[in-house]
Amino acid sequence: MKFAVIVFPGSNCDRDMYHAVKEVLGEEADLLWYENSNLENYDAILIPGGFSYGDYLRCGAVAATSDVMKQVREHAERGKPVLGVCNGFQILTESGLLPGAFMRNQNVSFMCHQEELVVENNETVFTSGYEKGEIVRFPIAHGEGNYFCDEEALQQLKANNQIVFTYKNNPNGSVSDIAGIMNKEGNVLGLMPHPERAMEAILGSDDGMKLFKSLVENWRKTYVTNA
Amino acid sequence: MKKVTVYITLKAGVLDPQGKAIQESLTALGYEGVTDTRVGKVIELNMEDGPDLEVRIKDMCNKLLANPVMEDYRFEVEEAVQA
Amino acid sequence: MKKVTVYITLKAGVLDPQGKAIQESLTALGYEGVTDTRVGKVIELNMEDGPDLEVRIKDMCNKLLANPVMEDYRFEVEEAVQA
Amino acid sequence: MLQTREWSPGQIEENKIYREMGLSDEEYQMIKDILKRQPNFTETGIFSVMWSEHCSYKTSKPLLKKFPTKAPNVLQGPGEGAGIIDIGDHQAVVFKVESHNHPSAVEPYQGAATGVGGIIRDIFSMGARPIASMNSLRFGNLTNERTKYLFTEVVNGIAGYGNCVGVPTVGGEVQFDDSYEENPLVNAMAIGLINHDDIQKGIAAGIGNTILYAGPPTGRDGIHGATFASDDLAEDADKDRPSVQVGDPFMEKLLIEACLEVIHNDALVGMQDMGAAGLTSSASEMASKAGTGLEMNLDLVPQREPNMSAYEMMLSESQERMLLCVEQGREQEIIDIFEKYGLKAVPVGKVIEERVFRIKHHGEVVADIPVDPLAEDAPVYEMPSEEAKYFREFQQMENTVPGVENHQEMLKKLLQQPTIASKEWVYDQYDSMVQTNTAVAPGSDAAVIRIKGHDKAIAITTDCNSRYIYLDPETGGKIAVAEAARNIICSGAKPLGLTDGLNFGNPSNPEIYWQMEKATDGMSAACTALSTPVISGNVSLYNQSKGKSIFPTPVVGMVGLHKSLDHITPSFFQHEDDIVYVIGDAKKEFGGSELQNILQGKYEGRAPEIDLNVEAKRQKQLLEAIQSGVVVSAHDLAEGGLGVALAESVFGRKGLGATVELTGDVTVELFSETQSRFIVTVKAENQEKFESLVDDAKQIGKVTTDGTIQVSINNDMVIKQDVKELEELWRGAIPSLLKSKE
Ligand SMILES: Nc1ncnc2c1ncn2[C@@H]1O[C@H](COP(=O)(O)OP(=O)(O)O)[C@@H](O)[C@H]1O
Ligand SMILES: [Mg+2]
Repeated sequence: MKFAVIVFPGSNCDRDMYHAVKEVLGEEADLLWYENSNLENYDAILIPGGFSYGDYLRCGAVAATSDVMKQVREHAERGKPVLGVCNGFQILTESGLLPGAFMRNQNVSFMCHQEELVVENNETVFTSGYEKGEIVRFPIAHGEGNYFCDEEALQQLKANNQIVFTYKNNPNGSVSDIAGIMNKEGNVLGLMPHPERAMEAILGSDDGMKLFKSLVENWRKTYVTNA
Repeated sequence: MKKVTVYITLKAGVLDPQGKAIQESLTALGYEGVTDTRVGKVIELNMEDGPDLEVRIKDMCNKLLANPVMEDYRFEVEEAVQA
Repeated sequence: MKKVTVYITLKAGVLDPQGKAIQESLTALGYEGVTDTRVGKVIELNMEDGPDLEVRIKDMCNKLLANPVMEDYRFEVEEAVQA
Repeated sequence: MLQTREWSPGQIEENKIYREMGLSDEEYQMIKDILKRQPNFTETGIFSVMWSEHCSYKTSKPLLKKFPTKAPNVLQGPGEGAGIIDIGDHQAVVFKVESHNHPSAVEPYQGAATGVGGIIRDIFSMGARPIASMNSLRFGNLTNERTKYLFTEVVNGIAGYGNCVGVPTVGGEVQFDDSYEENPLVNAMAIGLINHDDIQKGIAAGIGNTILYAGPPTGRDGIHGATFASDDLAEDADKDRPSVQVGDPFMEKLLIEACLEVIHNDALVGMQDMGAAGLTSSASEMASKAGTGLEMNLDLVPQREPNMSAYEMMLSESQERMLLCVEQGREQEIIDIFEKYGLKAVPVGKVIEERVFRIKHHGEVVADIPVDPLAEDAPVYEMPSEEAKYFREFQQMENTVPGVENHQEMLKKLLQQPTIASKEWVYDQYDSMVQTNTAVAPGSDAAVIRIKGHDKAIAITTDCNSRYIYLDPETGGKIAVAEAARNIICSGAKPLGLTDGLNFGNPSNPEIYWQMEKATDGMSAACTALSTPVISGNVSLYNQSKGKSIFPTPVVGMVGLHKSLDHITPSFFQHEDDIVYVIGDAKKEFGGSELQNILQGKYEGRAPEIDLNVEAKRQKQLLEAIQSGVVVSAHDLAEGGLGVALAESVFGRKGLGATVELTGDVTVELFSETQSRFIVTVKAENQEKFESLVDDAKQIGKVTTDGTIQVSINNDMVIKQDVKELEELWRGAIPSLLKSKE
């Protein structure tokens, strides 16, 4: 499976994401600078965390206006998987690929530590390897991870089973403890915690492994016929 | 050239963690009776004038400067002072 | 009760990385001729009225809301709308 | 527009304007001798910054010479932007510490942020990718409102900058003492990883080669603050010309990526960041180091504000700028790389044969200075030194045991002292995990960063207990180095070397100079004994206000190497029934201790003793034990002694506890700060092997799972305490102090 990791000016988890899929998972992957890139030949798009454009104005707002996001949208419309983590999630909401918006953490501080998450929906291409209700540990590292959407949008998310991960102990004030959501079609996932930082026991958790493995296995089932 | 000032504020009903933090610090500093503190942004910019100035400003606000999910904006236009 | 709006802006000459980034992205979006973009804050709060209102506001600005080393502020006072 | 009023050469001499820029009468004469004429305004400014303590080390040089700086694995000692030590496999680590004390006292957020940015530039300008940073902070008493503000904003500034540039902040230290109330200390350390082949130098070599300026335009940042008295500025200038340097971490992130790409292009000859004294120091040092001269045209320098004078441009400390020397004719290749990252790089000058630093502006030569005297031949001063009176007094005091009535209550108190309490409030705000190498995050003795693709890791720590150094600078200097090494050893690594941040008061006070002398003597002795060369450092003097100096604070930033990932050892207890050992006996030593602070509200008497031979032996034996696989956890004893160390060992370990039996004086056993001690756990089956490897280890108890700490001394139960309650006090102390009102 071939992954594209998009690098915006100011992305800083790009190499971590690349390491996770390329070195740890052992799949094909490329780091793609946001300008003049062609996403045509990739099976999945990863939008990494960091501070695109310094997170000036609003997190992810400037990156969301870039040309490459038009390609990401097309890619998503064709049903191919897109994963945005942390700043990547913020870029997805800012560009309208996912509903909602982000505000400063409830305590207005940046926070970085491991959090326990609940897998709310395991019937997705990203989470089929987890049990429903399984508790996993991913690191968080954000200052504006406080997910917001209005009541109507929240009802929609719930009705369509779009809430994929919630925090066990909500650290940032997110509506309904939301840590990760997907689009209605189920192929675009955004989450604030970092699965790519939870790929090796030496770093404190390898619970993120199942997420990437699910993605690869589901892709193989659909697209690789020889096996 | 026009000087454009855009004011961006959180929509009513959206909780404002920053406003809340400021209000708490004010209270801790002894300023009693401060309520409903909200924090927004002001963006000042110089723009070329033209018949479509307002349209351009609204467009900029909708596309980039404000996030309609949680923010409202308003703006003022005045003559730019020449440097 | 009064509604107080405090506008906080960077002093002239102080680098404004945020303003610069916004200006560049506006240009990238095709809005030519946008210059001198600067970003500041608006803080709205409700305060109890009193003869020392102005003094209290200035005090709050100097102590907490603005950073006198690099920011200027101004404020407006109006009647608070009762919720 | 605003214009600096510039004095004529004659006026500068006559009205002694140079004094306002920090130059002495003798120094002004030296400049005249060098130039064989009177310096003009710009030249006087250039000399004043190059000959400032910060750039020239004019009073500290004689002391720095004493540090051992060589070892077979040292690839670059002091002199370049940062030092470099080999870690095998053609890889090396690059590290340095930098102070940003005065800027942080004025504007704590930006002061701290630009401190982080500056030290990170030192690392990548050498060609290394920054892989971690640390910070060493000192503030006044945390009950003071201004201290709360400074502390909060400094931490915000470090987080704001460090998180955005994507370099994990993996640890540091914070101490609180009254001596820092007016003058907080903000020292930042950065560490980079480099392949031997990629090492860059800051040189401007090759006659005719081009000097490129890269990064954002120059503004009037930091000029006024550097050396200038306000009456030299035009009316009202003060108001309109803030000297605060504002950091742009986004810019820095782009600069990192661009520079690390540029080093792989062989058109690059040399590269240096514009740090203190901006264009002036980077340009003149690059030429001086290469044995060349340099000519620069300021009209070509990108400018953020209109009508900047030559003086302003040469002294500006605008952030995130680099100076590069590039092969003539190949400039475009380098410019294109910066362009890709949205950065401007422009030619501003060239390397010349004549060994002068020549600056043109508006078609005129505004400075023409011989390079070497400017960059290398700053005056060096041997300052008078005098043993501090308080020291003689303290040395004559007897070591006594303070009276403690309830040891359990005292343990609770100690754990809530801000210097001992959990620093989670601080490091939770730092992204400590980005780059996915952080094997041991903040909260342990040393942070550990694994090296991808190899079975090895590096350990990093910063340490300096300035209370001991105040009481006895020489002994305290030894302890600072030894403590850092202990923290590295406990993590399972072998110390490689260190960088130092020498923070002192005014050196023209003979007692302060004496502190500097003695502290550096002590540090040098410990460096030799523990085989940790000094490879880089920073000096920050004049840290005093209202006639009160800070405690002498020579911060030690040490780096060690884990030969295998298997050697990484936690600081905390791990499993039930492991045997608890203490290495080294407690003595009646409370001078400078946290207990003394609580009971007397001041520090006096003798600092704890340290025998460097014993220290070296214990460190060596403990490391061997760790490497042979028999040590489960290791932690050094520091502030608050064994009592505090024991508590720290079970915090965060869900349900673990410990039962310990000791003999001796209760207060000494629990709270003495005797040096060279460790608390170690070992599996029962490895008991014999461990004891055969470590001479001074004494079995004191066992790890339990009943969630309590139980300590009996001389068969009396002196502590029986629920761990959860202790842990809450320890974790909550700093947040609740920050919330409380004066
Ligand atoms: N300013 C800081 N920034 C980041 N981490 C910090 C800071 N201060 C303390 N820490 C972390 O808190 C832990 C405890 O610090 P400290 O008590 O100084 O440890 P030690 O006594 O072992 O040197 C360490 O892991 C340290 O890295
Ligand atoms: Mg320690």
